[in-house]
Amino acid sequence: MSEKKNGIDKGLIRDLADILNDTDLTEIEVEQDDLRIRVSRASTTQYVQAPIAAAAPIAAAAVAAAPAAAAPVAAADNKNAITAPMVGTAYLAPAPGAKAFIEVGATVKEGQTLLIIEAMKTMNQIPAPRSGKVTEILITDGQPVEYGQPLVIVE
Amino acid sequence: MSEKKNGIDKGLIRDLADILNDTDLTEIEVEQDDLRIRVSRASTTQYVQAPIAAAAPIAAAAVAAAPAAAAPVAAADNKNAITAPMVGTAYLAPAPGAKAFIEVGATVKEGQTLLIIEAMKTMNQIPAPRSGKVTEILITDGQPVEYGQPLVIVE
Amino acid sequence: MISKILIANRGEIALRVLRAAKELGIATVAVHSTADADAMHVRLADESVCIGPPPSRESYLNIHQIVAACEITGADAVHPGYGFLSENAKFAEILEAHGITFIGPTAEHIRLMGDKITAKQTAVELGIPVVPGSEGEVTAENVLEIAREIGFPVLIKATAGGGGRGMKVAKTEADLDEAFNTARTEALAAFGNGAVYMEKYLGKPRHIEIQVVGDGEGNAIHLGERDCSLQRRHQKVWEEANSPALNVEQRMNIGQICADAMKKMKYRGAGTIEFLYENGEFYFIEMNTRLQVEHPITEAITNIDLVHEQIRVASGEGLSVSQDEIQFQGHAIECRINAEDPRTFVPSPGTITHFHAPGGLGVRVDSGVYAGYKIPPYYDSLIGKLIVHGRTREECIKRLRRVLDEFVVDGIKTTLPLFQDLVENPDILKGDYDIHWLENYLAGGKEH
Amino acid sequence: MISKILIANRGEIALRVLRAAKELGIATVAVHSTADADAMHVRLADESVCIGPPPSRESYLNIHQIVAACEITGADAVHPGYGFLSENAKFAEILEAHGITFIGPTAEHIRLMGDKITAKQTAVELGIPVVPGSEGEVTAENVLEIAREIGFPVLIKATAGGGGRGMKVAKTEADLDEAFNTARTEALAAFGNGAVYMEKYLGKPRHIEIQVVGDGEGNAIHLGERDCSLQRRHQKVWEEANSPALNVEQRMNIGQICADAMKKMKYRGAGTIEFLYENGEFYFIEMNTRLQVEHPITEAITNIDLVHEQIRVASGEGLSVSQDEIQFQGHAIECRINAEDPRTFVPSPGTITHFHAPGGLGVRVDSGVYAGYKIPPYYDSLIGKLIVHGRTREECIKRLRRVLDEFVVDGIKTTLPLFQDLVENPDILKGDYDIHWLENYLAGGKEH
Repeated sequence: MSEKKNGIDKGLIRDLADILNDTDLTEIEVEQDDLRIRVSRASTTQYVQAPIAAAAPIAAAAVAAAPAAAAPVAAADNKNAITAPMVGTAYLAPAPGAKAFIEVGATVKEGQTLLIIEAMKTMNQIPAPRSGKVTEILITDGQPVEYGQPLVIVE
Repeated sequence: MSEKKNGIDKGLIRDLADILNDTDLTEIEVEQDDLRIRVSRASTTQYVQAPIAAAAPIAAAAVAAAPAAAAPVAAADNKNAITAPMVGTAYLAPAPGAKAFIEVGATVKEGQTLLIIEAMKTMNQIPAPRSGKVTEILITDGQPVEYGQPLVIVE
Repeated sequence: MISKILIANRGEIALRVLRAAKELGIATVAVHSTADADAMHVRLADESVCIGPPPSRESYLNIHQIVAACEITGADAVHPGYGFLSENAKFAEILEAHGITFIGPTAEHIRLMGDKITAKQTAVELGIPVVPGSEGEVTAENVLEIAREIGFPVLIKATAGGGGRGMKVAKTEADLDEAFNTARTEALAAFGNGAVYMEKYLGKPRHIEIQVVGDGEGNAIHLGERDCSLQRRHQKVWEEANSPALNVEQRMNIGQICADAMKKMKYRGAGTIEFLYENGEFYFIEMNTRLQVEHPITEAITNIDLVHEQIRVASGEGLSVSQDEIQFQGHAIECRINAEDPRTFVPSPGTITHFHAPGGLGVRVDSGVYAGYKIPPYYDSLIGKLIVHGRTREECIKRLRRVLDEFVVDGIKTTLPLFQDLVENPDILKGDYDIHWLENYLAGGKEH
Repeated sequence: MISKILIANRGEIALRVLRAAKELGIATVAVHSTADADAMHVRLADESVCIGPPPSRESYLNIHQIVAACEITGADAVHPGYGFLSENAKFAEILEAHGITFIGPTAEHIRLMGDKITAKQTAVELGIPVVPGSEGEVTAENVLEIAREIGFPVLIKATAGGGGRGMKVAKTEADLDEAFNTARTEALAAFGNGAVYMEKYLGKPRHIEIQVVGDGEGNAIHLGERDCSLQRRHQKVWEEANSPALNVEQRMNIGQICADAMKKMKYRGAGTIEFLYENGEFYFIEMNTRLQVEHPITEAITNIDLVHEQIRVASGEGLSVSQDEIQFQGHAIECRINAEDPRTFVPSPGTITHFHAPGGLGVRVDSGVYAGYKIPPYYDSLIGKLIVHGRTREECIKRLRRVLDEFVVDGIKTTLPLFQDLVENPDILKGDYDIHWLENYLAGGKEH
C-alpha cells in the first residue's frame, strides 16, 4: 500500500537516505521552497512533511533490494491527520453517486462521520475525533487503506 | 604475531573502537599524560602513538568474535621506526651470548647492522637506513617478526 | 491454484514463508504491526499492509484486520506460520467462509488436535501409542493388577491433583502399597478427594517428534523424527534430526505409524506428532497442526522444502514426493538464537549494530534481522535459527563449533554463547540427554 | 597428522580453507599483505603473519616469506588455495625440503600437468580422450585419409600459426581441398611456412570438467562433473553441477575414466580434468592440480567437503569415501559475485557499506566480505560466491531467482544484476548454451 507519489520526489528521499547510510550521519534536513525533507537514523522511521502529509518512509538500514513497501505510519506524526483505525476500503460518500460526507474547507463537528471504511462486508463509519476545519482529504473514494494511514487533515 | 602488549591498554582501544562503531562517529581522540589514542572510521587503520610505537590496530568493522590477530602495520606510521623488511626470527646479537649490535642510547651510522633476521636458515643483516640515535628497541632477542613490524626507533 | 499468499505472521517465519512463495512464483502480502514496519519480510514482500498497533491481539491476532487485508490486496490464501493464529480453528473457518485458502489443516482437525482429551482419544483410535494408564480410578482392589498391566515404574496421581501433590512413583511392586496409600492420603489432605489414577512413569524421557505431511485426500508421508529434548521451561533450545537415540528400524516404524494415522484421518498439510520416548517406547503427547520452528533440520536431511509442500497440498496439487523417494541424508542440528542473556535468559531487545551470518558448506541461517535492525520489545525473543548439516553427527557438531565462532550479532545479547558451551559438553557430544538435561545443566547440576 | 595449517592465500578461498581446518580441529595461520590486514580470514585465524606489501609478487607469491612464516609459527602444512602458488611445483618442492606438508599433489605431478604438451601426452597414456588430430604435418597426399580418420568437421591450422591466420574449417569432404589449399597459402603468406596440421573442429562445445580426488597411494574417486560453459574472456561466470547436457551413463563413464587415470598415476589431492564436450564426445583440455573456485557446487550435490578430503589425503589418512558411497543429489549452481559493473565489467573496488547474505534452504554463501570491508584494488575482483542447491535444476533456478533478490551488497557495483538477467533467459532456463553463449549474449547477439 505504498504507492503514494503525489508529487514527492521519491528518488531524492532515497538519495538522502543513502547519503545518511553511507556517511553514518544521524540526520539530514533539506529545506527548499515549501518542501522540507528530514531523514534520520535515530528513530526507525523517517518522515516527510509538506506539501503533502504522507510519503513512503525510507528504510534506515541495509536492504537495498527491497521494494518500497513500508507503511506510511510516520505520516501520522502530523498531529492534525485523522488516521485509519482499521484496514479496509475507504468511501467518501454513503453510497455510490451520493454526496460526499465532507469536502475540503468544510467545518466538521466532533462525532460527525468523515468517511466509511468497509471491511469484511461491514461498513464502519469513521467519526471526527474533534471539531475543526477539513484542510485536506488524503484518499480517494474506494481506496484501500491500511491501519494508521492518514485519511483527512482536520485543523 | 600480534602479541605486543608492552603497557598499552588494549581493552581501552577496543572500548574506544566500540564507542566509535556504536556511535558512528568518525573519530575519537583521547589524550592523557603521555598517552594519545585516536581511533577513526574514515581510514581502514587506526593507530596509537606514545608511549610506545606499536599496538594492534582495532578492526573497524563487524567481526566481534575475531581474535585480535591483525598486523601492527600502522605502527610503521612512526616515521622513526625501522620496520622488518621480511618475516623471520630477529636476533639482536651476531651469536648467542655475543654483544648486541646496538643498545638504547647508541648512535648508529647509515648502513650499520642493527640486527639480524633469520629466515629459511639464512641470516639477513638489517642495516640502519640512516644515521641517528637509537631511542628504543621494540623487540627481544629471538622474537619472531612479521613484515612491516617496527623493530627499532632511530631518531 | 494459489496466486497471492498473505503471510499472517512476523519475524523469521514470515521471511521463511515469503521465500518459499517467491520460489514458487506466488505473489506475497506481508502484514505487520506498526512496530514491524522495517521488518525484512515487509521489505521483501510484493505488497504490505499495516494491520494495527504493536500488541499482538490488536494486530497479528486480529482476525478481522487480517481478513480485511486479504480483501484489499486480493490475497487468495493465508499462511499462518507458527504461533499467533496458526492453530486457531475459527480463523481457518472464517477464511474458508470468505473463499480464502487457509494453508493448513481443516478447522475440524485443528480443533480435534487442539483439545488434549480429544487428541489423545484420536491418537488411540488411529493406532498411535499413548502413555498407558488406568481407565479410571485406581482402588486398593485393582491397584496391583493395573500396575502389572502398565508395567513398572508407575506414577500414582490424584484425579483432582496438580502441582505434584498427591503424586507418587512406585518403581517396583514392593513400593506399590506405600506409594498408593501415600498418594491417597496426600490427595485427600490437599484436595479433599482421595481418588487417584495410574500412569506409566517416565523418568528420563526424550522428546521425539515425527514430521508428517498429508494431502487431505488420504495420502500422507512422514519425514522422520526430530529430537527436541534440550528444552528450557518447555521451550526448545537445540533440536536434532535424526535423534541420536533411534536406529533406522525404530525411525521407520514410528514414522510409518504416524503416516498411516494421517492417511486414515485424511490430514491435510504439515503436522508434527510429539512423543515422549523412553526405553524403546513412544508415548504420544500432542499433535501440532502447523509448521514448527525446528522444521529446517528435517529439510536439511531430506532436501524437501516443507513450506513448498504445505502450499502444494493447500492448492490441491498433492505431495511432491512419495514415501519411498524420501532419503535421510546425514545429520542436522538447529540452534535457536534468542535475543536473551545466555546465562539469565533475560530478554535483550535493542538495535543490532552488526550482523554477520556464517557461511560455507552445510550452513543455513533463517533470520529476518540485519545490521541496523531494531528488535521490538513486543514479541518473542527468537531472532534467528542456525541450522548446520553434516554427513554424520560428528561432522555436524564439528561444523557447528566452527560456525558458532563465525556468527556475529552485535549490539544485543544472544544465546550464541550457550551453544558454544553446549558443543563442548561431553553429554551433548555423546547425544546422551533427556528432557531434564538442560534444566539441570543450567542449574549447575552435578552430573554435568 | 597435520596440526597447524598455514593458508597461503587470501579472500574467500582463504576463509574457505580456514573453515575446513577449524572443523577438523587443526590450528590455522593466516598470512596477508599489508592491504589485507582487515580480511575476514585474518580475523578468524588462530595466528596471522603479515608477509609483505600489497603487490602479490612481494607477498602472496613470495615463497621465501611464506616459508619464513611457517618457520616462525611452526605451521607443519600449507594450503595454497587456488591461483597464486597453488600450481607452483617449486613451491611444493621447497616446502617438502623444509619438512612442511604441501596440501596438494607432488611437485612432479604439478609439473607434468602444468605443461600443455606433457599434459596431453600424459592424458593419452592414461586413457583420457583428447582432441583427435594429425600426428604431424598434413600433406596433399594424406589430407583426405587423415580427415576421414578424425571425422568431419575438421580444422586445418598452420603449424607456425596463431591468431586465426592460416586456419580453415572443412565441414565436409567437399570443402576439404579448398580449406587445405587456402590454409597453406595463408600460412605461407603470413608465416613464410606453408606447413599445416589437422584437428577435430568443435563448433559449439561446452566446458565440462570432472572433479577427482586421489590419495597418492593408487586410490582415487571422481565426484561427477561441473558445466562451466558460461564464460566471459575465459573467466567462468556461472557453473552448474550436474551438467544439463549429460545423462547418468555419460557422467559415470567419463568420471570412471578420470578416476582410473588418477589411480594409474597415483595422483594425490584434489584435481580437475577439463574437457570440451560436443555431440557426446569429451576432449581433454587440461588438468588443474588444485582446488577450483567452483568446487562448492560439487560439494552441494555430494555433501562431501573437498577441503576436508584434501587435508585428509595430505595427512596420509586416505579418502573418507569410496566411489560407490558417493550419491549425486539434486542440482547446484554457483554465481561468481565480482566487484564489477554488471554491464561493462569495469572493476569497482571500494568500501562495502551494507552486506546482507541471503538465507534459507539450499543456499550457501562463501565470501570474506562484511559491512565496512574495503575491497583493496590490488587483487582480483571476486568478492564472493553464491551457491544454490535444489532437488532439480528447475527448483534450483527458482531458488536462485529468489535468492538473488535478497542478496544485498551496497557501496560498490557487483555482477549480481547480470545473474538476475541470466535466471530469466530462455536459453539458460533450458540449459541450452555453449562456451560462446555468454560472450554473444553480452555483445547483444541476435540469437538471444
